Amino acid sequence: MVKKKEKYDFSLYEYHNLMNQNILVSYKGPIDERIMTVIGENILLVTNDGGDKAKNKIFKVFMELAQNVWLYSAESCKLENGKSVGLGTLVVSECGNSYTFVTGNVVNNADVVPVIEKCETINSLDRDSLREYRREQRRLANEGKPNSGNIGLIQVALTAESPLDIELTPVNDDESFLSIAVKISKDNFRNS
Amino acid sequence: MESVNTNKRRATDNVCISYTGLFDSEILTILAQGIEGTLTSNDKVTKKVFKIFLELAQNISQYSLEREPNSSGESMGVGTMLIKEYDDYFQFSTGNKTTMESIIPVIEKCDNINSMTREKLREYRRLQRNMPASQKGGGNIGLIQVALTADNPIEYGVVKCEDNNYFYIVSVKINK
Amino acid sequence: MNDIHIKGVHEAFFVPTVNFDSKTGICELEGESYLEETIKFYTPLFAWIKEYTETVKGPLHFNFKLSYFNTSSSKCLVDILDMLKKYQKEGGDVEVNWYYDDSEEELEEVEDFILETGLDINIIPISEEQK
Amino acid sequence: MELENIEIEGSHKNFFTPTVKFDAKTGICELSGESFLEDTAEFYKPLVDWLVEFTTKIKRPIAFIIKLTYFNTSTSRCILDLLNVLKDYEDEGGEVTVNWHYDENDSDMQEDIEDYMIDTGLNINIIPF
Repeated sequence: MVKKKEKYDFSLYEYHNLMNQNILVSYKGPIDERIMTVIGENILLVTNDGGDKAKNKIFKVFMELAQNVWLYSAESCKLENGKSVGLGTLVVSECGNSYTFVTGNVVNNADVVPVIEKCETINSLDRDSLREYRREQRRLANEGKPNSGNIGLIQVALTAESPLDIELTPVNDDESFLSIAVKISKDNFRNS
Repeated sequence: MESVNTNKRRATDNVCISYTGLFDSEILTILAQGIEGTLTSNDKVTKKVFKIFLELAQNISQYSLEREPNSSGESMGVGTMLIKEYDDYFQFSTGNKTTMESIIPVIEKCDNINSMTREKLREYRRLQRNMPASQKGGGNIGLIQVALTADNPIEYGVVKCEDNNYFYIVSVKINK
Repeated sequence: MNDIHIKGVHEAFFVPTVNFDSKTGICELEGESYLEETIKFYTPLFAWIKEYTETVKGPLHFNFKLSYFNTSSSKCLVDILDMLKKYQKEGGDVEVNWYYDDSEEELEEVEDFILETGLDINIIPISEEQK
Repeated sequence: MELENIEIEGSHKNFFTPTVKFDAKTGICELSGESFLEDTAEFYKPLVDWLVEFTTKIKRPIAFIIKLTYFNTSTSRCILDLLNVLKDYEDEGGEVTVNWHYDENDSDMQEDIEDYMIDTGLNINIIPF
């Protein structure tokens, strides 16, 4: 057992900055409905500064973002029950008067272009036109029109009442790591 | 499936699974399930990581200074757990807040553990196991078990936090 | 004297399967042991062994088939083995079989139990088909 | 052929199944609880079919009561389908009332309901609780 003590391979600084970003909950790994429910509950346990309104928004934003990773991540694994589920990252941190949600997962570059465009459209619209955009996309989806549908991101922007912050980092020639961040205020909402 | 994920993981940050937050029994189940799901190696190594995870994660929920009530109101430890995959080993690390007084005996135990041959370490485990838990240092054989299971030294680090408590990190390599 | 029958469970915690039979003296501990309150789970098992060795005084055949136990469970296992050794010293007919998953580390665990308790334990590797 | 009632007991485990009570005799239909399902379309298809059968064959007045505290976006699309069936029935002279009870802490829900009214043209009574 007496082995020469290697330099610590893991970096303390990684932990150090992890600690200082006042992270409440962070998770990387497989995401399915069970994991979503448990992580969701944990998030609600530690986001107590905002009132019920904030908690309700946090839960809704979490459910949509986590579902996106579960269903659309290009990195996946097989769980014990044989189901193949997406792998992704989720970080909830607290800064000042708001909570920040970041989710991230590997995506195929081919699929990511429509998502980026959708986010840019979402960020360009005021609330009423965003609601109209949701109605239109929902109707198109119900009529089975192509590449309509994913109204999750629209819902996230409406619920959070703040723009979607997108970041794309290339992983290899045909894949990148897509991260979506959104802020939820602890108390000042449209009609609070 | 195995190689696809592994190189993707290397490209991102080598992390197979990581969690920061409240360590209650439900989270432990999820992380355990995640370990079995994402560790793309043979059963023997996965079982080692699993055993180490159960020991270290339970340490966090019991001993972390930072605590939060879980859904049924019991106070649970808050901490961090990280499993990184490299070509020939997994790196398993945990971190949680602590005070200097409570961490000194643990650091001494780690140094003690790292200085022993495997035979000596087994003897140390037998000795500690038969000491009543109340006796100082007696009882907690979790770290000894981790060293034996990993068959590698226990690396540790202590980082001062703003609130002049400390953040204590334990990390161990598990060869593939 | 009553028997103990506990059905094993593998959820948030792992409860081992326990079958202690006071008529035949055959006792089995199987599965995985990782419990919320370890001592609370094992106390009735200690009490059963104590009652059996003090009143029934029949033979005791213990079969361990545990694929995983955490460190707090390992302490209780040592307590059980100590009780069996004590009964053996008092003339009790004791036989202990430990089935293990032929991993080097698990073999070491059982060898350490033998060193710690002085009890003779038959170490039986579980071959593939028996699993 | 008598239209069977639909009775589904809600549950909140890993998925959330809403409580559903559709009564063919009284024409009172209730959808309450939370909706986050493994296969949303599969769950809601029989509900939509029931509504179509009720409004084309039974043709009695119908009161549709919604008390959902949470529904994900895939559910939101199925709710649109249900409301569209009710609107078609109303356009053909059917007597339709829709009451949507919502938690006033959920400030977005009122907007969702207004959007459904715009989408379908149905009049929905918005009732905070």
